Amino acid sequence: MVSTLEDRVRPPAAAGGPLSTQEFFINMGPQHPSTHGVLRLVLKLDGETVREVIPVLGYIHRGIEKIGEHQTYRQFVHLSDRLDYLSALMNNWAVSLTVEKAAKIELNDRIQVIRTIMAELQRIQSHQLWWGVLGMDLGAFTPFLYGFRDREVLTDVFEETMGARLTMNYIQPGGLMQDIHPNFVERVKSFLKYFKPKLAEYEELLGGNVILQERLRKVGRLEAKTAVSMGATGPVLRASGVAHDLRKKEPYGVYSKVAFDVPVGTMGDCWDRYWVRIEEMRQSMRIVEQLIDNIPAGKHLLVKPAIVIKVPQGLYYGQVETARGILGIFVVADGTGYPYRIHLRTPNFNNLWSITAIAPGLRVADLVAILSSLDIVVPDIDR
Amino acid sequence: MGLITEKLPLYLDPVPGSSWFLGKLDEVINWSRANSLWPLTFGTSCCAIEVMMAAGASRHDVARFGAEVARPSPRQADLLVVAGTIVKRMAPRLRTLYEQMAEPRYVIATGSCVISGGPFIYHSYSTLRGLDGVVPVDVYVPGCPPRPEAYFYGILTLQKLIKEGETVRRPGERRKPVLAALPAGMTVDQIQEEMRSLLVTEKNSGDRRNG
Amino acid sequence: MDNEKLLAALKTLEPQISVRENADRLAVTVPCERLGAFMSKLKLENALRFDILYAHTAIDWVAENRFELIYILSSLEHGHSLMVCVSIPRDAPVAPSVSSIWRIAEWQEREVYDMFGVLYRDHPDLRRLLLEDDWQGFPLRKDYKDDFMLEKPQ
Amino acid sequence: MVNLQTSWEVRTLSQRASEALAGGQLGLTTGYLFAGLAGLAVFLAAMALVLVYAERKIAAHFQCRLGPMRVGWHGILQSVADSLKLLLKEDIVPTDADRFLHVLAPFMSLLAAILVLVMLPMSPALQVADVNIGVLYVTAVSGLGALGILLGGWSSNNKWSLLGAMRAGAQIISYEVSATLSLLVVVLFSGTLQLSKIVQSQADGWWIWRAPGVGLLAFAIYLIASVAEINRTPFDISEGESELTAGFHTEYSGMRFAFFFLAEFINMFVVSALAATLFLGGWMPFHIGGLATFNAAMDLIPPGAWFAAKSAFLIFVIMWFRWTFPRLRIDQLMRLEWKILLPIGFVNLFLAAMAVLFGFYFFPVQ
Repeated sequence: MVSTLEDRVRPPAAAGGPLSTQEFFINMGPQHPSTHGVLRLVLKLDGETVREVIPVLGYIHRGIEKIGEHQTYRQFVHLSDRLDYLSALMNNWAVSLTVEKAAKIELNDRIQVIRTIMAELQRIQSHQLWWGVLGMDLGAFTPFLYGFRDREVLTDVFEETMGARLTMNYIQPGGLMQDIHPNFVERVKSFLKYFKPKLAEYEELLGGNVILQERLRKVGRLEAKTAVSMGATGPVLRASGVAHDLRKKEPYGVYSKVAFDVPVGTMGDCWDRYWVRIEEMRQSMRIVEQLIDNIPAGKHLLVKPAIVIKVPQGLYYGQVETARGILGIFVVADGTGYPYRIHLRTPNFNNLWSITAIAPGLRVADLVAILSSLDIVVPDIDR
Repeated sequence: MGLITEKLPLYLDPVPGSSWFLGKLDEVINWSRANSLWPLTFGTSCCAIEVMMAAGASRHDVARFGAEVARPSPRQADLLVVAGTIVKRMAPRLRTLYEQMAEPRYVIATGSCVISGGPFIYHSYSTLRGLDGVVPVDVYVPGCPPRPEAYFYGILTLQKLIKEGETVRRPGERRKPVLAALPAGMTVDQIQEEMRSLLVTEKNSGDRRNG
Repeated sequence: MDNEKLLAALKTLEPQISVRENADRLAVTVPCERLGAFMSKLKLENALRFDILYAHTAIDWVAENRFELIYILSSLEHGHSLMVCVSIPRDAPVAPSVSSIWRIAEWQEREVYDMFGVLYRDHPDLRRLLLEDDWQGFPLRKDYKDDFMLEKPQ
Repeated sequence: MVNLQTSWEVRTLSQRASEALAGGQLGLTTGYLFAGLAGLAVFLAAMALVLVYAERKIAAHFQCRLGPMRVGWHGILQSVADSLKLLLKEDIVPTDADRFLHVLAPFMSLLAAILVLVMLPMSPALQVADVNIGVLYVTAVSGLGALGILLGGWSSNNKWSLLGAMRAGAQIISYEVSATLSLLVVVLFSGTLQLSKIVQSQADGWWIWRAPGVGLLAFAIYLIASVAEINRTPFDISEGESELTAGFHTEYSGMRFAFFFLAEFINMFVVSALAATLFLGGWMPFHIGGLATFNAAMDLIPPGAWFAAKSAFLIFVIMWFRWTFPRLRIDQLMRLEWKILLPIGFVNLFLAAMAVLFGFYFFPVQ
């Protein structure tokens, strides 16, 4: 009943005849430049053509769910940073959201607005990095540096308020770690002004390139039905034509009060995934623009910092739309300050699975494009 | 090339005045090794973003130190930057990567996870608590994740070590690992000693913040 | 569909279900042997159409000597969501696989097998997902112990 | 029109050596030979160092950063440090590799690049050898580079290397066809295969604009095809980092890897220099037929400088490509060659033949 990887990766017997070809297995990863970390894909290749992809996970499985059982809810926030570190704030928010819902903590408008602004800024930041890395994976190194150049501007904004560049640990159950920095509003505005022309430049440099379009268009098509069945969420699902965005469907924060569109693809190919993310950056800027001028006054933390938050007994599931899809936090509480069990439904874990459906029949080079367009963060898959 | 680094000193040793020449040769070789640290494209988690990516990007630009030529193949790399958590399953693979690198090879361990296990020390059944058991580490760069500037300090420390340490006669000899954020001439043991004494005085003097 | 209507609809599908208390959304407990049929109805029934399986995991109730399998379902079309719970004995943890209904379940069930040792009937490729194939024990069980793990000093 | 055949007399090193031999001056003969060899070696090393440094600096400035800064003034000693380190690094031959071929392959690659270099007319006085089938020789010898890459990938006994080598083989051989076709256009116009004569034939204007349209088109095709031949972005699929780890040289380390590295940069120079020679007049100054004063003014700049400037410009263009474009996929690469470049090349060659036949180009040879 239970099998092992060796059973799966038996090389096929060579066919007879002097000029017969043979399929072979090859390891892509755990150390490979385009698997974005320590993901391992076992490929069954027929020449350059991929016949089968077997993802092998666990090269960065740290056992966060087990550690989480021994951490208070507030302490768990800092572990959530280290899941998908490119959307650390949104991960913080997911934990906070679930705990607040369970412990029935009501938040004021200031906290909600700041959280929303931060989450959208981080969405932009995450997509900037993705854009650069996509270019690098497809052989153009320069976009990577342009993406990072603009990302640094945003990193500075975060650093000023939160004191950290990557793992911020900022949003916590009951509010925010610190209040925003006095310069925050000004700097965000100047960032928006700076980044708008840059986004147009992005599209000129990479999006308008014939080679890039050749590499992405009609490559790695993911049908809407398959995408849903495979549990894909976020830009991957939306590129397949399903307008499922938690910010619209189950609004949290102040998303119900702001106007924004959900970009939806038609083909579900890599180009659609590219386009959806570029458009999402634009929509995120639109959201921030609406909120940045009227951040309401109020306290930034409603629960005393020293208190261990106790969550009443029960099963709670809260989810947030991160830059890569839906992050769900499933908490089994037993009435103490520690969760009895905590399960993380991570977006990348579910998004990656769809590669087994779309990669067969394509080339090795397409596999790189697909991985890039799925925007994988491996620690988020392995937890 | 074994000819210069291994055979040459043996042949030259009996010749009078050769030690001056070998010393100069040492200097030149170590200078070239220190200034051309090509890292392996390898990152496991958060630290990779800061140390491999942001450090190489326009703002910080690790290329200034000649360390931007990231090689995807371990055969051509000089520097293994272990950026991010190493778990039980990855450890043998990391060792393989290290074995595949050509001498002289150096290891920089960045981030709390590879120094001690970081936030995953307790109750984790798979996270390794420190990298020292897997590969010999030359320089540690603390931080969670360390800033790119901290990584630069690590690189500069390693450059200094190479310039001082390695000789033609003893190629690739390992030294005791160094914590990058330490002042020159200070060891980890000294720091720990100091911490202990600080803790004692803190207890004795009551609340230090007020007094 | 609000929760009462949903529950009524579910009751007509499968009379043996009971409501599981203490959950933040509608949660029903299904007997293990009825799970497969119930789940495929949830997906196929036009009025319900639970087409996305957000999460599947298990809880180790070690004191009661049982595992509770949790399926968190949602319908993109109708917008309602549901938690399905199944109790299986801890010493013979076998459950039917739902990977033929939602393809993502194949991975999620592999993860539950990896972490809890729950065996799934009719699973196409049941093997460890995150840990090595030769790993001993199932780490997310409450009674899991190994020499490597460090307890937090008090 | 000035008679340029006499004013631009070419004396290659091999010619001088044989003249000295005929005159009985054996010392002078060996002197010339050694000068040729040593000059070539120094030139190779210097060229590689300069090009590697230039590549890193140019890339850095494209990407809003500084590039090497710490080793010497603005990092000019960076490539010296790199090459010294690479030479002294441990040399690994994998256990299961075919030892002999594994060792041979990098030399093969480098050799092909050097052999072409021998033939390049850098200035009237600076050319090692000049045979009357120069163009044929260059196209034939540069094909050896593909052999080096194929051997290297195959002998490494690594699947990624093999994939990279197979890609490189298919790619280089395909694009050789287009490159040669566009070289033939110039051969048709100048009526010779000898490289120095081709340069001399451009005394009234470079072929890129003297042959209306076809010259420019041939130049464009040659540039694309030759960038593909030397495996640089957007055609670097054989060593595409993000796909094949390091492609055919995945298993190479230390000195042997440095040779592949060196060959890549020498090849880049060779390709640019060849394009400059055939299409941009080589060492010939910028002339417009009939404007004697203008031409004389242009002649004040030494021919070597003209050659260097033209090659440097083309090298810069190739680097520009690399830091701008993404990479093509293998099947798209093949489609580009066989379905687009090759037909255009044939039509272009036909048009060129017509132009030559009817004397329809600027400043026809008297």
